[in-house]
Amino acid sequence: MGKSWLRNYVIKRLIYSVIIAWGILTITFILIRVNPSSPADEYLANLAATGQDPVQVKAAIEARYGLDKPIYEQYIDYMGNLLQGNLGWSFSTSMPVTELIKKHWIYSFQLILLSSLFAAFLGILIGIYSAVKQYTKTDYAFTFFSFIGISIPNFWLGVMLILVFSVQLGIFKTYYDTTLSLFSIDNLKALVLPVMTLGTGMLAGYVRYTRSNMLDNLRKTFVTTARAKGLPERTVIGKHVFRNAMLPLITIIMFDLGSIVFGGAYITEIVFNIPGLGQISFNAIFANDYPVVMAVTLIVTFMVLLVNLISDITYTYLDPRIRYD
Amino acid sequence: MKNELNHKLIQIKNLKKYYPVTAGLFSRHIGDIKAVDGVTFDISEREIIGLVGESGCGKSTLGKTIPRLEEPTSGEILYRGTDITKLDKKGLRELRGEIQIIFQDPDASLDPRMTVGDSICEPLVIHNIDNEKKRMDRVAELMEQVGLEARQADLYPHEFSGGQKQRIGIARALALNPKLIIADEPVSALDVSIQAQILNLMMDIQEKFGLAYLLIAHDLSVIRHMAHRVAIMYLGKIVELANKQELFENPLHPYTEALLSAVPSFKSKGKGRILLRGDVPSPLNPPSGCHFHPRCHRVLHICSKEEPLLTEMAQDHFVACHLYR
Amino acid sequence: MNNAVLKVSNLKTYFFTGRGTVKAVDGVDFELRRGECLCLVGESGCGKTVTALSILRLFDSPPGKIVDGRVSYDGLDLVKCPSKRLRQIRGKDIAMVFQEAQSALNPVFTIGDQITEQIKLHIPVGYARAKDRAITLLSEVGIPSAESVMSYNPHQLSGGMKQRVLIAMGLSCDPKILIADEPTTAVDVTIKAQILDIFRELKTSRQMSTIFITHDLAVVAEIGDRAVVMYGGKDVETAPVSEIIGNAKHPYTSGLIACLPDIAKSTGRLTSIPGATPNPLEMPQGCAFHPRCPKAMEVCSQQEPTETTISKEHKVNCHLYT
Amino acid sequence: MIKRLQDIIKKISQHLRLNTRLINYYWQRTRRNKLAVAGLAFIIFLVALGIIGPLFTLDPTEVNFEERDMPPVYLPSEQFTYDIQTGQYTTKEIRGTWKHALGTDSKGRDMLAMLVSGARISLLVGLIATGIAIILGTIIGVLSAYLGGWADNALMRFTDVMMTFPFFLLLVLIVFIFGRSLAIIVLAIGLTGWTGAARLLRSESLSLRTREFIVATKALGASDNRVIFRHLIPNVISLIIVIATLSIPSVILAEAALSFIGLGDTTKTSWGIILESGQNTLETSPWVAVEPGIMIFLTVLAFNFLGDGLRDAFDPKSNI
Repeated sequence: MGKSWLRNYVIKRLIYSVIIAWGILTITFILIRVNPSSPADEYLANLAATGQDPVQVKAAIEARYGLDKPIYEQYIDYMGNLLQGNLGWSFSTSMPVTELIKKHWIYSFQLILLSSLFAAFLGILIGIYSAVKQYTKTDYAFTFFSFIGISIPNFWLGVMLILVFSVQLGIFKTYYDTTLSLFSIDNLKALVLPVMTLGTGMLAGYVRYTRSNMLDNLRKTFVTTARAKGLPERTVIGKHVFRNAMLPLITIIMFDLGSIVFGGAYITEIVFNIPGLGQISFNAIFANDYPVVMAVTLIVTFMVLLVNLISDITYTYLDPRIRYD
Repeated sequence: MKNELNHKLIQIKNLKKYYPVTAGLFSRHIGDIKAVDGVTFDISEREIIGLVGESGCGKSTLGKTIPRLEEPTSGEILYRGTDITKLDKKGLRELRGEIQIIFQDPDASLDPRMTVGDSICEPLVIHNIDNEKKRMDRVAELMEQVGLEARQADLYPHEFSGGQKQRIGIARALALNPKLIIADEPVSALDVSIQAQILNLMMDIQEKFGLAYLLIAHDLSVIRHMAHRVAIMYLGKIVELANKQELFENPLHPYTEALLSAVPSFKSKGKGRILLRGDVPSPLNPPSGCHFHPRCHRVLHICSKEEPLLTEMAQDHFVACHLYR
Repeated sequence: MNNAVLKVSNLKTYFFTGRGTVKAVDGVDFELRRGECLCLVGESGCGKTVTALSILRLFDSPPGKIVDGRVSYDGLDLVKCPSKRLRQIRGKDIAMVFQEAQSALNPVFTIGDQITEQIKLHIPVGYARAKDRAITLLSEVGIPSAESVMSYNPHQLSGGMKQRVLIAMGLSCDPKILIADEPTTAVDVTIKAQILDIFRELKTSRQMSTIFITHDLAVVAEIGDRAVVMYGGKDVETAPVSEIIGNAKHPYTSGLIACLPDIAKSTGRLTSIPGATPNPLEMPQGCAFHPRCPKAMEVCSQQEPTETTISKEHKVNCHLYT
Repeated sequence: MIKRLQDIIKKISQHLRLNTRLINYYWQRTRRNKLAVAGLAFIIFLVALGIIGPLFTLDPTEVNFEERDMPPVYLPSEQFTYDIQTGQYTTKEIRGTWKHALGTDSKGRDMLAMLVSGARISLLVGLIATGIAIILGTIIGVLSAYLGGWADNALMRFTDVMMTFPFFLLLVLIVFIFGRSLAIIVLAIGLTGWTGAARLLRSESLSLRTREFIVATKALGASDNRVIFRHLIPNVISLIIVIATLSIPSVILAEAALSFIGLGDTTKTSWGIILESGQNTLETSPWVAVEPGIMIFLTVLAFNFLGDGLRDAFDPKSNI
């Protein structure tokens, strides 16, 4: 019964995810295509100097990218191509969108991965410590700092970090150096400030979530049972309490992983000039380069849905209560 | 007394309440939880009828189905001859003044954001009885009748103890001069010394206002003090129904016997107790034939095959058991 | 006296909360004798559960703290002994069974994990032996197909079954003392009878000393040897159960007995104790029971009563008898 | 619709007036949390600053190149100047004047005046956008819970889509396409930020619907209207207040982030706009970026403190 239940559940969720992704793509498509300006405008500015007839040029460009067709036809074309795995052609960079993404995804990926690991690891540790030492000075201090962490605007934090560590102290560069090889110490060093910028808010959030979840579970009777068995406090906290407190944390960490891609990471990439997906989609919006915007939206949505699915499945494995419902 | 009992207040005929259960990819209907499964009995004017059963036997659902707080699946509920199940919205509203409920958890049954005076007054407002001034007088009168002071009307529920909150619930139920009060485990959430106060109060107001009670309980000792007649319920069905004296002195159904002997008492010291095997089965998948047969200490061959019907064995003593065919 | 296995004297456990000090246990004395079932009786908030938790120092600290008293077990004062030593006693010498089996079992571990964890902690055996022992224990408390239940998670069992699992867990290291905190309160009547039967069985088969906490005097009458009646954080009357039922001295005890709806007799109004249990933050002066007491005298509101000996086995804290 | 809304507001205010004692009770509980009180005090100070502050400060839009890049009084700054005649760089220490206590930006505008008028704008943005989001969220959440069935399903699936949407990308798209005016920004944040409130209010209403006091009211013969307006809404108001308090800071942050990446309304001096302009002169006059950042940070912190304190005060289980 358990197995077929899980299969049904995954199928249900996948169908559901496809529908959500489709909804999001459609909204994005409509939003971006109601925009009166055209990607051809960019060319026109350059071509005006060469003396060609702007009207003709515009028409030619629009015809080449299929922009002269009615919007519903463009929509059908786009969806048709998408189903064949074709993400289209980027107008502003003159390359296939797939190529563009292949070139840039790694920068976002490393930033997000490192920030999440940093935040989750440290946040959970501090959260547990704070909960176990509830009502002590250390706990109050951690709680206070976690408030500061969630309240500090991350773009401002980035600017302040640059101001102190790069401008004043000269320890780090003020921007991210793309010439560094990905798996090098220098690259890690270059990522310290961006990871701190993106990670601080997450870290503070995890401290708060971990602490309150640990406290909730510390009050439960099964903790008293565990202590009454004679278990050492380490086992009581590390095994009985943490295993229960971890469950909601998984959902939150996973949700963050999905949603920060376009909250904090976006701005962090701009502050430190990191050429990740956030940066290119930002440029694409300004250049009316809708295939890129659509592609990035698609990727982010896909990531969010995938991560949610993974977190739900993990949850059912870790929490036996859900498995049979 | 005898004479008054002959006026039927409520007649319930073959009442059923099923909750559908769904599963699988397309939420297929795979069965029903038969919470109330063909119940027939009646309540006379001024009668206290006890409804006894263990958790999950459907006694609370039955209580909520009578004033249609749960829509019945099928069957008839006649209130002084009119079928409640066929009433329209307006008729139902009027009826609900006549039938009131007292809940188990006095804490949950009062709106925490309303003063208790407003809570007691609310039925008068809903049914548009009296003007503001007269309503306040009535609230004061009701509060005194249940042993509270009128000046406490401005307090909020969190300022009262559990027993006092239950008194407030009773005052609210009395406001519309109902004919029937359904009391769903009215004292089981209270301390022992408070239980007696509330039970005495309930007996006083029953006599004073000529009420009928449907007293739902999991424990026969409370019923013994209060009820005129007793119905025993097991997995959605009534298995025995008799006058109190008759039922306690001459229990026929093996389940009733077991229930009677299970109650701890000062004298018995657990001697001669009938111990039932196992737990109450799931109402989604009840055992075949007589639902009680897997736990029965006097089980016959036929019990697993055929369902016994509720039949009158002695005068006004009904039992559903193959032992008495 | 020398057959006392546990002696609690002048135990005081206070909780220091933001709104004031709650004197949950305020000077409790009793002893538990070898092989007996001692009942702690009282209503909610009387301090019976905190008393039990205090024996093994299991209450939350902070805010709770034992401010005074001794718990003597095996030549040791459990109030002051190092926590490492106390942990060796917990679960091994003194085991506890809690009221709500639903929340007393960890939802994310299997029944087998939770029982064998305790066995392996105190007895030097391997997993296989621990598992065998757990299965034996589960069948002993009446769980059918104990072997498959081992791999179940708590939510797959009914309330009665969970309560049995808890009892099996308590018994798993052959404790000398079992403390059971309202094990029959959250279950149905027929299950309650089954659980009481298990306890009665245990008493004869294992000769175990049990502290049984309950609010139900009928349960006390059924399985208790001696009882300690508690009110407002204090023990008000200590006597053999037959004395408590038949010859109660404290007005609170007799009130409790009188107001119990007994299945054996019918009819009439119940006697009731007026008023409500006191707010633990505002305990009445003098005897905590005096505002509800039908026999209250002037001295009751001013002075706390001290222990009076009625007979060798019967002690009461009430001004009526001084 | 509007009449219904007026009705709701009338009923709510009537309820609130009746319940001054209840409000007092919750105030007493909130008061025990010192951080929450500090947060509230700072918010009151900010509101006062936003309302009457501009009367006492200089004109925040007045450009004066004579007095550009003046440091604040607390931070003397060194200025490099290139002398055209001698062709030499000279270093000169300049000190702030009390006329421009918090310094000036690269156009010589007074920082204090800009921050004070920024308080007004940022608070307004926070309040209005949160208002839109909360009203939308409440309507959708409570409706969804109360209607149930396919309506609930449709509303919740729509909420899911909106929730999965990369929030900031959507914001950037909307603001880029429809123009960088403050009105558009506020609308965009309000129209995209209601999903969390809707979810929370739906689940809260669902759990309230089965609570015994709601069943008891139905048993008295109360109409759906009465149940919703006299019992359901008053009981979710505390949750609404908490959600609102905690979403104001995220709105302020979102507006500042938009301004920061160059999508702000440059005709209004919000804190985000000042911060963005300060980013270019980070090396010469860092205070232009530091000061608005501190204001944003303190405001967000104050709302978070207050929201957290209110949540504890409203939670019947918490023992404060």
